[in-house]
Amino acid sequence: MGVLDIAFLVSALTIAAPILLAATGELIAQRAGVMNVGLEGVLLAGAFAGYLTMTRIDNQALGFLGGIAGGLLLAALMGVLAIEVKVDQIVAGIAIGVLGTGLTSFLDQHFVPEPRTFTPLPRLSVPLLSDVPVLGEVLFHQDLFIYVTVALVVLAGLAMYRTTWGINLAATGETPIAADAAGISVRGVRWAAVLIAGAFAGAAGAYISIGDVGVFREAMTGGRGYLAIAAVLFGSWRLRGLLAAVTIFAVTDAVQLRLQSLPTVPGEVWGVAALLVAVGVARSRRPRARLIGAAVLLGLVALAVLRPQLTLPASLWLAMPYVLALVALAAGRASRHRAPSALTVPYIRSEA
Amino acid sequence: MTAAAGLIRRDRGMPAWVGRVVTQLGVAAAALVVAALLLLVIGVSPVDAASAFWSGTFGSPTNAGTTLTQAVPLFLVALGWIVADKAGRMHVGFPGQVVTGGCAAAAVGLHSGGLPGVVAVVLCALAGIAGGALWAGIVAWLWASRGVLEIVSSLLLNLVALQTLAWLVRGPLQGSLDRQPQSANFPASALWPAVESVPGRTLSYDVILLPLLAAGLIWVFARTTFGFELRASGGNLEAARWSGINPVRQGVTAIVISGGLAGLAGAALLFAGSAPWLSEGFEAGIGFNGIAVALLARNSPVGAILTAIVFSSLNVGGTSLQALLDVPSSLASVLQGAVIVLVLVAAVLAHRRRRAAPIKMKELVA
Amino acid sequence: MTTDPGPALQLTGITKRFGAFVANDRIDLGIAWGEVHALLGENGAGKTTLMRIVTGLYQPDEGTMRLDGEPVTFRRPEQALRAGIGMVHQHFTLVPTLTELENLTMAPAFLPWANGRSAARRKAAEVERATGLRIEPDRLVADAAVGERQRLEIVKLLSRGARLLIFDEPSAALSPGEWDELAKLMRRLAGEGHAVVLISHKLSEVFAVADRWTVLRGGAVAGTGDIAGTTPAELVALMVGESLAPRRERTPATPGGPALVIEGLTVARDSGATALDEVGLEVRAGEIVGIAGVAGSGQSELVEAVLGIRPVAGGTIEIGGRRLERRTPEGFYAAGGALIPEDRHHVAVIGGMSLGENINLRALRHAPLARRGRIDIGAARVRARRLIEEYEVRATGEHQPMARLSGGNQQKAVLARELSTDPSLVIAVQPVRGLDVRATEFVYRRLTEHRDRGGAVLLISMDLDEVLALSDRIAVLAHGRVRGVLDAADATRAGIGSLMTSSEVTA
Amino acid sequence: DGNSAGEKTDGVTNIGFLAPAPRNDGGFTQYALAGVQAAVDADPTLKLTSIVDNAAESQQQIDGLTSLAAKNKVVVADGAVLNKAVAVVAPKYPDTHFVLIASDLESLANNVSSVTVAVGLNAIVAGAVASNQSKSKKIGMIAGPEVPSSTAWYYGMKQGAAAENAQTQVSQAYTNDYNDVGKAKQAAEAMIANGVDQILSDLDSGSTGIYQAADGKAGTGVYNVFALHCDDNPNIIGSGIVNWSDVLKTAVTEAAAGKLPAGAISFGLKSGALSYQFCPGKGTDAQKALAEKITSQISDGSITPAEGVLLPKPSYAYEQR
Ligand SMILES: Nc1ncnc2c1ncn2[C@@H]1O[C@H](COP(=O)(O)OP(=O)(O)OP(=O)(O)O)[C@@H](O)[C@H]1O
Ligand SMILES: Nc1ncnc2c1ncn2[C@@H]1O[C@H](COP(=O)(O)OP(=O)(O)OP(=O)(O)O)[C@@H](O)[C@H]1O
Ligand SMILES: [Mg+2]
Ligand SMILES: [Mg+2]
Repeated sequence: MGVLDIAFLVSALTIAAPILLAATGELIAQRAGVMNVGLEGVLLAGAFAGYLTMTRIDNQALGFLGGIAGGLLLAALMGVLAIEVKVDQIVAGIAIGVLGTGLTSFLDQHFVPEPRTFTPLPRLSVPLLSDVPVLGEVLFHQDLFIYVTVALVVLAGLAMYRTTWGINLAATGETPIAADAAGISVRGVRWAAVLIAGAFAGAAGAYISIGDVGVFREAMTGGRGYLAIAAVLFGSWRLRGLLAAVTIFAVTDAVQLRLQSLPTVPGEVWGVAALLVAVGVARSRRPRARLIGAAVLLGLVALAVLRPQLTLPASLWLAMPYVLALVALAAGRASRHRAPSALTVPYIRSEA
Repeated sequence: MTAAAGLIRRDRGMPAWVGRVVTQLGVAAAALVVAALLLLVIGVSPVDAASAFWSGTFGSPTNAGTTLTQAVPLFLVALGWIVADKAGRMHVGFPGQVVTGGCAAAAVGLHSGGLPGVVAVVLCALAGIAGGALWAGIVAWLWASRGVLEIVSSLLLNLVALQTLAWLVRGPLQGSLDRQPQSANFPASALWPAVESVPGRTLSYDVILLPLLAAGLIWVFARTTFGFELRASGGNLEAARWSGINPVRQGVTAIVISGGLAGLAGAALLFAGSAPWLSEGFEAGIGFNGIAVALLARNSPVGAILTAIVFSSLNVGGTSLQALLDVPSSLASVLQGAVIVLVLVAAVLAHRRRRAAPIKMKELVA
Repeated sequence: MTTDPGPALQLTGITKRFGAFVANDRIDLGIAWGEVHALLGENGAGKTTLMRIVTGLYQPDEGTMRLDGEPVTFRRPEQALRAGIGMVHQHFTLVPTLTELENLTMAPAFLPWANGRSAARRKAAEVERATGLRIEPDRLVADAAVGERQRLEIVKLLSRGARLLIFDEPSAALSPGEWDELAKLMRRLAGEGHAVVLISHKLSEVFAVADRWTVLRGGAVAGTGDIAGTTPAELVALMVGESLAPRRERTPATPGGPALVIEGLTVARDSGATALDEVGLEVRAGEIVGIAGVAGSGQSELVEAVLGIRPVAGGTIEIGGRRLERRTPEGFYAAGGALIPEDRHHVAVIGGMSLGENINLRALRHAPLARRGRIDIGAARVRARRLIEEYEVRATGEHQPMARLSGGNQQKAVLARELSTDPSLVIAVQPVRGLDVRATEFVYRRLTEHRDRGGAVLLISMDLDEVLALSDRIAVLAHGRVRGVLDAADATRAGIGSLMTSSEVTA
Repeated sequence: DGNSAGEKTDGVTNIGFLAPAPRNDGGFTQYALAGVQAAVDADPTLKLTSIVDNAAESQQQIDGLTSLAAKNKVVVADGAVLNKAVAVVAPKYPDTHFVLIASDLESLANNVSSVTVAVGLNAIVAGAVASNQSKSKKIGMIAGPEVPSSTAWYYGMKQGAAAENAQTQVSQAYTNDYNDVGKAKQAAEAMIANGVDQILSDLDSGSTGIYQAADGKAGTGVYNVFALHCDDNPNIIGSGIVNWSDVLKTAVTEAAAGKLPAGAISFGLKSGALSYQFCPGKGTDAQKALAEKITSQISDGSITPAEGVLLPKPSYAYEQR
């Protein structure tokens, strides 16, 4: 028995997928200059709308479409507030978070007083590939949502880095007046980005409810929206960084659930941590960071070898991914990729 | 000269002022209509709801005391945001700082049984300030010396603080009846004094912090070199540096002060409210709501007093709507969200009328 | 050139108000294909505002525009660009985090998945073939020098098919050599049938390239005509409404003790390369020392090192006979220094704060305006008003947000702030950038008076005429070394020029 | 002022209900609410006036209890986590009777009855049955937040499993949310991957996640708490029944009639509030006999509950503010 087995990888992937999709959408919106701190509410809207659709029309495809519509609805409210009325985006996001939580549970109590359960998305095996040992089981025996998420993230990456639209997007978030002067409709780009974020979050929400488990519960997204935002920020507004962040979050979460059922922390966990630190040390250029990293590395290796009867309370394990992320940020070299300059700044032409 | 620019705006002529009030009244009316419609959906009379809301918030001295006392932490967080924002540092670490401030205050408070009241109260407040400031200090250090954006680190630190609290109330600070994830009750001597004449003693003396700190902050920004240098650093960091200000020091100071205010808010939540113990959810969303309070008040300390009271009455009134009229909690939060959205829109519309938009000099390339 | 150029662009009765303030007052203006049209006027006369209207950034309150006889209204820049009107703004409209090629690619995308990079590369090549303007596609704009960014802006407009190009004070950011190139380009564009509008405060430039001129005064047209039939003095009189008193004769300098002594200063660039190599320099009280040199010879590193925001690898800096130990801007100012920086926008003004606060930015932190950390608001207001008056800053009052001032008036506010602190040493970098003629004269007079009162001035400028006109001694900086120090009396353009471009061999 | 607590008006006794969880949590809160509703339905003089749910934070709990107390004769506080809030509010409303659910505190105030069920006893039976059912001799429990009522299930299972087979290992996992289905699924999958083949779900709607994990791994048995959910999933073996509805119905009816004594009232195996039951067609005869044997051993005292199985009863002196 171990911690890092196949089921663990599958579990990490399932945890990661909705966060990754929502975070990718949010990344697009933030690159255009709109931050929605109420992403949690948008996820919930998607989760509930998908579930509501399922209770009316028992069809998973339509359920997901319903979820997307729900996400779009709240995202559109964000768009109206941030792009048209030009209110402060942070308050708007807070309001959207409150609204999303309140509305979904209110409507749930009203329209679906008797909770229903649906069959979750079935796992699909990719022929041949799913027979590859370990990797096949992990990568090619998943539900459709996970495949679609991967495809969408790849597409989003292509759109952001390989198309004119991606350039316009970056320009809109960085220097809107330059985009404006080049003939790009700042409003148009921001609206598109906000709606894409809404659709992605709606689909991710629908996965959390009808896709993964087939039920809806009040506030069932359990903070995944905040994690998605944290992933965008921690990833320095780049897709690669975002992927790394979501991986860290999902892996630690999956490890945490496993560690609780074990009496002590197994050596392999320390080993993996040591590996991560080693990679960090190898990449770091600052002598002091290397020194500290090496010391930590030594400690972890000692823990891995000695396997002391150590255990960590669950909540402290849950704090680990964020601590890790902070350490990584502090040790990393000051990146030139900073926040988009116009993030949360409404564009008013006469003031630019 | 207008050292108070941005805090106090002068308007020329009445019409703009009148227009603003008219707009705000209009939006208030819209908020009421939306609320009434929502209530009608579930078959609750809006008139009953209004009276339940009123009686729950300001209908009796007891309830008014509760409403005002609960406005204080919101206001403190709002001030924290204003200080950091004036220095150009956009951190969102208030939930975490409220939590760490509260934990530090609780740790001290739980052991201050033998101390005389005044000493215990002051010690707890100081511990709260220190706890919040220290947590903010991490954000400040990461920003100043490692170049980590404060919004990123503060967001991550919030999550760490919440988990730490979950651990503390199950581990070192656990001390409740029934082994619930709660601390023991704080000794009565450590609780902040309350106004005797209010029945139920719901009005804690810390409400005097509202006018005091608001006035103090306005004065600091407008009339002190410290406040001036802070605003200059926030206005244009490079220009401040080139003119002999140390904007990094100003930024660090601002973040730490704002963390201290949030930490004090954490202490106020625990020691001035009617629930004198540490529990997992004690932060109750005031970290983010405090930001909303500040932003809706357009970063004006005086405005923040009013918005904090409005927010706190939304919370308190929401609970009394549930208890008195059986309005579901979900609807109460829908109402809250709708009111925030409408107030936001009102603020912007009123502002547009004034035609004196704040300037974000987003320089282009040069 | 066509036989009958006709009015390419005809403005009739254009009026623009900001609140109660009238920035453009019933302006009539005709611009023909094939001409370079100079738009002149004092700071705050409304030139930029008018051109922003022409390019769709602002909407006029009144008036009409006709392009080739057809009435047009532009509600956003794109519409103007489609009609062939483009503008190179004083502050470029480029995205610093993108590469030059990506900045060219940036355009409304009809197919979201299209990648316009290769098309943009082709267009850039076409523009290069037609005009000789060359960009470096894969360089980040943030890494490009100012002149290179300007070139990119022009390429951007040309590749988008602009036929009427507007340049807002283009030379302010350029070295003389770069200006010459730009001037040639403008002539060539006009020769090919384009129309060019040039906003400039330097009459020498105007007379070198323009065919026609229009002068704005107080937001209204004060006159228009052919360059051939006018003189600089006439234009100046139109702009300022009176003729300027001739510059006073310079009295010879009477230098005192050393105010700034730099010895063996070695400083690295951001990239790590050497910017200054064992530079030695002395500025004495009562003299103006000019530093001549092409852009990038180490001037900005010198300023930053003296100010104390750039680490030095070796050497000493003394101000007022005292060696600066912990070098910080605070120390520099405390030692009696003052600085008029080159990059006003980024490092000198705080756009969100009021004019008064900007003028008092340094004074507010010490006695007499502040005592024990407390500010005397009344005194501060009085001081700000006095300086606004004295330095002729055009503003609605000391409360006006700095960002709402015209470029030249922002510069005047910076001058007021720096020269009013009674400094012993003034470092002035391009001090008249963006200033109109009268303000330029005013600044020159101020610097000279400062010298006459026994102050020291270090003048750093890319404009050789300015250096020659103001300096008592001239140090020539090239490739991070001082190539020679000349007495102004002996200095000639040719002599300095040969030192400026001298290679490593001569030392 | 508080002392004018809701009296009987027109012979009607008003009842208020406050819970930290959502009212439709598919578990603890919902069963309790059903019990209150049953009491109200059975007696026309009782009226459930308002429900305050989602009161997650102490201050809000106090505010809610205060508002309810002013208007109702009986106030049900549904969850031990409300104990402190009740201790604050109850003394101010001596005419209102507070029924604090799932707490066994003796003396909060003389108008407070702490009503609880010794769930840990049931856990002993469930642990023995699960241990017997387990092939891998690894069983587990998944709960929401780590609170005494959840850990009681763990310790009880441990004791029961040890009684059946000393080799059986018992593991525990907490998702920190009774209703997070996704987390529950992950936790169950993790346990199954570690070889656990019998899982007890001390979750509300989160249980669905455990069913789904079990579906993916044939032969995994699931045990519910509170009620039988046999129709929800074929893997369900049985349930450690905790009849909250009956307990609440009794408590509310007595409280309304003024017959519920103050202090702690604990329901156990004898009252029928607790019982272990198999799903139809599940459980061997030997297992059924085992369950009966353990139950009677607990009842006659030959099995004494180990530490952590019963809720703690600290002596506690509340200092009023
Ligand atoms: N001076 C101003 N103050 C406040 N808001 C402004 C101002 N100028 C423009 N806006 C707002 O900016 C938005 C876009 O402005 P405008 O109508 O000038 O552009 P547009 O031509 O519609 O551009 P596009 O179609 O590319 O979005 C509008 O919502 C308008 O209300
Ligand atoms: N957005 C604005 N709001 C208010 N006033 C403005 C605004 N933009 C410009 N002004 C005012 O309009 C006047 C004209 O400004 P403009 O920038 O057109 O001058 P300019 O002729 O380009 O001057 P300079 O030579 O200094 O660049 C100035 O007095 C300026 O303060
Ligand atoms: Mg201009
Ligand atoms: Mg429009």
